Amino acid sequence: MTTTTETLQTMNMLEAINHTLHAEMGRDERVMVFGEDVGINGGVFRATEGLLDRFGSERVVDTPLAEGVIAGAAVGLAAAGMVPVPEIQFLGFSYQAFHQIAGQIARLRYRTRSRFDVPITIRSPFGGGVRTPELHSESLAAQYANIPGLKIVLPSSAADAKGLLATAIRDPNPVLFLEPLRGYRMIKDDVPTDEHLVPFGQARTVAEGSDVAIITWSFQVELSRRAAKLLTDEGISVKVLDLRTLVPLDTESIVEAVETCGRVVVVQEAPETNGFASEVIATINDEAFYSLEAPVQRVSGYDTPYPVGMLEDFFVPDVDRICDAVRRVAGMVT
Amino acid sequence: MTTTTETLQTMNMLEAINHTLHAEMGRDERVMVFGEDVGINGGVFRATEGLLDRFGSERVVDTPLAEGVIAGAAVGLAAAGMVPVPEIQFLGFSYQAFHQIAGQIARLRYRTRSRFDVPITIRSPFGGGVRTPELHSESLAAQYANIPGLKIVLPSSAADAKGLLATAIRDPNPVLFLEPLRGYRMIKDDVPTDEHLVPFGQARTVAEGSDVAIITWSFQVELSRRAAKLLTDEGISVKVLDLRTLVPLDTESIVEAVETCGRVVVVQEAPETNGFASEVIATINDEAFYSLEAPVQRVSGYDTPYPVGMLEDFFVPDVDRICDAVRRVAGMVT
Amino acid sequence: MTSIFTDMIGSRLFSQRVFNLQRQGRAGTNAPIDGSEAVVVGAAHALDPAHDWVLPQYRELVGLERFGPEVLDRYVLYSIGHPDGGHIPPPARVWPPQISLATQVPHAVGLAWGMKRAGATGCVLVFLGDGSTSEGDFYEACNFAGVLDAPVIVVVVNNGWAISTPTRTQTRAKNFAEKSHAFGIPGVNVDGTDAVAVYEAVADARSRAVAGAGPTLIEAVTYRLGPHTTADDPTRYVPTDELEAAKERDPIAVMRTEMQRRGLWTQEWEEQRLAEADARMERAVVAAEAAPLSPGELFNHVYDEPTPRLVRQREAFER
Amino acid sequence: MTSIFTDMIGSRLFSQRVFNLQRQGRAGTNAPIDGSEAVVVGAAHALDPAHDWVLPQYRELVGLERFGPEVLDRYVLYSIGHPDGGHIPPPARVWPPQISLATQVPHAVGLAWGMKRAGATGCVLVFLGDGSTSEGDFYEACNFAGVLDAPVIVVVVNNGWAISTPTRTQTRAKNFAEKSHAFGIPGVNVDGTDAVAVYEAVADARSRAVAGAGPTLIEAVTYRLGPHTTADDPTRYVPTDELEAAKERDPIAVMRTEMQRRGLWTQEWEEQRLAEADARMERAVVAAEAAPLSPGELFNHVYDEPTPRLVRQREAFER
Ligand SMILES: Cc1ncc(C[n+]2csc(CCOP(=O)(O)OP(=O)(O)O)c2C)c(N)n1
Ligand SMILES: Cc1ncc(C[n+]2csc(CCOP(=O)(O)OP(=O)(O)O)c2C)c(N)n1
Ligand SMILES: [Mg+2]
Ligand SMILES: [Mg+2]
Repeated sequence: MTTTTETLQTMNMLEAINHTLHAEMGRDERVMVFGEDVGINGGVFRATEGLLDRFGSERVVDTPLAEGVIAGAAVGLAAAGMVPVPEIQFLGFSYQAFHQIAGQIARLRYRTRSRFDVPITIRSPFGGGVRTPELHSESLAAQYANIPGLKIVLPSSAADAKGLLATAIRDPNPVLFLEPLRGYRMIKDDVPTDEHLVPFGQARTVAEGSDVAIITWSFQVELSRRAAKLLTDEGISVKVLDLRTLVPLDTESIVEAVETCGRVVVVQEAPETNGFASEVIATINDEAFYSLEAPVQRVSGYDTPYPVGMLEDFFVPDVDRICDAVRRVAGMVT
Repeated sequence: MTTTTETLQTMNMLEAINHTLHAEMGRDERVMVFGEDVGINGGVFRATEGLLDRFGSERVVDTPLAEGVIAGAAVGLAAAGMVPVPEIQFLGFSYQAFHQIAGQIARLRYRTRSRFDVPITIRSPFGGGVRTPELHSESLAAQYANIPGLKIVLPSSAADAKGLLATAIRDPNPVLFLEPLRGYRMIKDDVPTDEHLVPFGQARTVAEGSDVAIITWSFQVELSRRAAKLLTDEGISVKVLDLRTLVPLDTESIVEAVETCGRVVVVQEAPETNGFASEVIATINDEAFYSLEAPVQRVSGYDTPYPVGMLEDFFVPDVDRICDAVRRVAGMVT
Repeated sequence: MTSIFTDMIGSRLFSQRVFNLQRQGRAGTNAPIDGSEAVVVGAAHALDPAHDWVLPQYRELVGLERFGPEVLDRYVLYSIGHPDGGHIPPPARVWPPQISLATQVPHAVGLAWGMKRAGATGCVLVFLGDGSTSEGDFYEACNFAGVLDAPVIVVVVNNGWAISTPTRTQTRAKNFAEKSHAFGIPGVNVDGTDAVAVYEAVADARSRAVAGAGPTLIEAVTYRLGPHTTADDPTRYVPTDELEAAKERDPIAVMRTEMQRRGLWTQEWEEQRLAEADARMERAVVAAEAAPLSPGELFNHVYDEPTPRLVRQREAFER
Repeated sequence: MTSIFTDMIGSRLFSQRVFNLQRQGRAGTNAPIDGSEAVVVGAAHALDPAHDWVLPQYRELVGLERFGPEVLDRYVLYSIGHPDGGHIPPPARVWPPQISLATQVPHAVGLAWGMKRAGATGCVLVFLGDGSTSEGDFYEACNFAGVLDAPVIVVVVNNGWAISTPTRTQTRAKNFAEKSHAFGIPGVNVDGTDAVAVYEAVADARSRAVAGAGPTLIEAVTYRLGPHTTADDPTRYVPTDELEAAKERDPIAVMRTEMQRRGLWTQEWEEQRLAEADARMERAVVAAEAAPLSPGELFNHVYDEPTPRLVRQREAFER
């Protein structure tokens, strides 16, 4: 299903996002990028670098510092026939826009019975491990996952960042496109330079294995991949499944992973209580209960606010904690 | 643990809440009630009736129409030594205050290492089935449950409304006190008129049973109780457990229910994906997996925005759907 | 002038009919227009329904007949709780009611911004209440509109109350037009009981907007003559003398007097208009109550195409 | 005047030291004060540290030495990422940095409201940046402050920029003091490079506040002389000529000239003050870097007492 061509180029995730924004704005002149510091500064991480020069200040707009109206204006722009791609500078500040995202954007199609398409893609970096100030690192996907009408997309590779972002921008539904801060420069892989679309709702198998399945998304895919490698040496064969999109959810691939391995670890960076891992476990309960050989293990952030710098590494799941959970579910430790 | 006295009076839930606000404001003059229409109008449901007359306009304050600053001002009031009990007129409009509730109130103690106590109780009605306009009926507890630092309290009886609200107001931590609209007048029971405190984190067994356990909270307790009655006639013995508080969660009682019955239904009104039922299932997975005889059944709202009046009854879980789920988990239907 | 008056008396009649439907258990909570007729109808008549958009709060839809019959027809559907009530189809350029107060102001600004970028002729008018100006959305949006020079007209319908909260509890600002200083845009204060004055203020603002001169904030001052909604008991808080004084300036009476003065009005003529409005409303109610609705509609329009999980839920639902 | 100058040069030195700590990998992202010294120190000197509260944004804590040594000591801890950095202990009446812009304004209004109710003498001063005025929280809070007659002083530090966004992109308002019209409260525009002018404006506002005359909005106009934060490259967007012109009005130089004119300044004296500041900062850094921290602190202070789930998580963590 994934459309690719032959030309590849190694990019980090940030470059892939920038490259995709250029391509999509070039492809469709209805696409508009706006937000705080996205113009002359090219975004605080340079994700929107070069867009203002190339596409002009009608389509690439530095806004006042007000997330509520950044999100809210996207509703009106969509109704005017535009394809809004607003940036929320850090996901923690999407709280200021929560009433517009959860209360309005997510419901516009439903409440108008599709009078209006809502081709809005909200891009926002998030996630910890890089010593950002308070409220810059929070993983909030679960808080949005309980809001019907949104799609929630979390790329874990540069190639997926391109393929999923292009799909998001072309999707007539609102998409939260959540970019892992820690992966911006660290994650680097081969990206198709031509048209490349990754469909939503199709998980990606990152490592094959048959003893334990790790189900995860975003930067935790990278950590899980590393854990899987280490565990192979211990003789545990670990499958790593990257969900890619939480909504829509690829239940089939989850079921398949449970059926193959019988033992599952779910890894998330968010706090444990009601993080999206809970939904994965509930879905397994619904669809693959009888294939489980042991309780699913959760590896999560703790039920504390995201802590300040010196405590961060204790909060964020790491390779060790993932390995421990895999060993635990495999019955190698108790 | 529940402190009660002998004098009882039959009240509906609204009366119990009003009675408790009177009692708590009488007990502690630091308590302040404020919000939209809470003063002269006594609240749009009359929950705050009589408070303005009795305690004066310094302590009972009609505010401008701005949920963000209603919640945000509570932070400052708390720091000034007050005990703020703001009302958000409907929980759907807490979205406008999400940045203050999730980003500030929930974290104030943590980020100041307890320099400030945060004895804030946000009262708010929610829940469907009564044909309110858009955004008045949404069940949003799950979106708050992933935010560490909050306590989330949902009474299902008038007596609990009193006991839990009094506990909330005296708790030095922020509490979301969520009142089921549909139960305001419909739920009526005996309420102790003197001091009555119900501790947080202790579920209540509403019906005893041994075949299937229904785990639920808020108005769904009433529906589940009715379902349990009907099912008894079919020969299914159903236990109903009212969680009362989602945070803190009474894991022990959940485990006990699973151990007793082996079969479980979780009922919630929120949309299915990542509703709090998912966390209950994940908790059962963690703590009582080997006691499960069948997958847990979820009865939920659907993954649609809360619909308008004519579709409401199809969305909201009802006694029939609960009974079906119980029969399914009991293996009586497939 | 006669067409403004016709729509004003029509709007009050429509509104009363919807109010009564609620009393009969045939409609949900709704908010009568009484007192705001001149603001809504006056403003609507200054706009071009073929090019301009209107984003209402919730009280105004009965007064937008000029924007096409779809508006009222769908508003009746909306009031009885039918999902199609939220879909006001083209060519009507009117959005459905907004319940989450002031959230429509950012939408209006975005729409105006998009129209400007698309080079569309026309502008956007958004209504909000005096109480709703206290919400952050109002300020954020007006401020952004100023920066964008967006062709948007923000009309604050100051009817003295936000449910039980009087304007003096909303703000210490001298008046709501003054808030325009915060955005660097023109602020206009107009008598909201005088439809012609409202018409002129909006017509001016519209000229500026379509000429590229940016947004205008208009405060139209009137008084809420009825309860907040079907669920409200205003006798708890509205001072009788204040209400009685306001009734002296009932916008319909004001205009009737003026028309009489100009020889444009007869009792008969008004009765005929009311009879037409009544018949028109009757048709809308009959059509609305006959509108089919399948329970499965619950699952439509969440996305353009349902997710697999929605498909599964729908299947379970239909069993 | 000399004590204001002393704190101003101290604040710049402290700020530079924290900036350098980041460069050496010893501290996290931080925002230098350069250009705002006169606003922060001038305002602080007009307050009564025993009765008044200050709620900063994030750039101001180095200039609040007058509120007690705890402020800088904890700010250094905060900058190196130690959780105790968020706890500025009594008697210092200063809140920790606020990262979520403008959310501190509602807090300040609530605090002032509570103090008023408690009959406390004193007032609350809250700082926010020009960019932060675009957030709904600023408007909602100032509007409420007006209604409450709350003893609060809202100081907009207009340093010309919000990261790369210049003030003309924030608003079309004539200036930020003008926004006071939206709230019906006094608005004052003051030269933020002139510490004495700031001092006087804040002193006036304070007199009104403690006399029960309500809030004041003060805009202090200055220019950001450094990068936004350690993570910023202002050469991408700050026009060189504008920056050079602003440097002519460096608030420290402005005050030095004035003191010289009055015979209150010598090179030696300033060097001595700087040496003291340097030593004081050195102590703060040494203490901060020596502050113990147990990983288990992660779990403390979520609630007054941990929930059972937190206890379980902590036990798992400690294994
Ligand atoms: C965000 C939000 N908060 C609260 C409410 C509840 N509410 C409905 S109408 C209303 C008063 C609105 O007053 P105003 O804006 O003056 O409009 P009016 O009803 O007077 O036309 C309130 C508080 C709401 N619908 N939305
Ligand atoms: C709610 C919120 N949105 C966005 C940001 C990201 N951000 C940090 S500082 C800043 C600019 C602030 O400008 P201003 O208020 O003028 O203060 P200054 O830094 O100039 O002192 C931005 C956009 C944030 N911290 N909080
Ligand atoms: Mg009003
Ligand atoms: Mg600034």
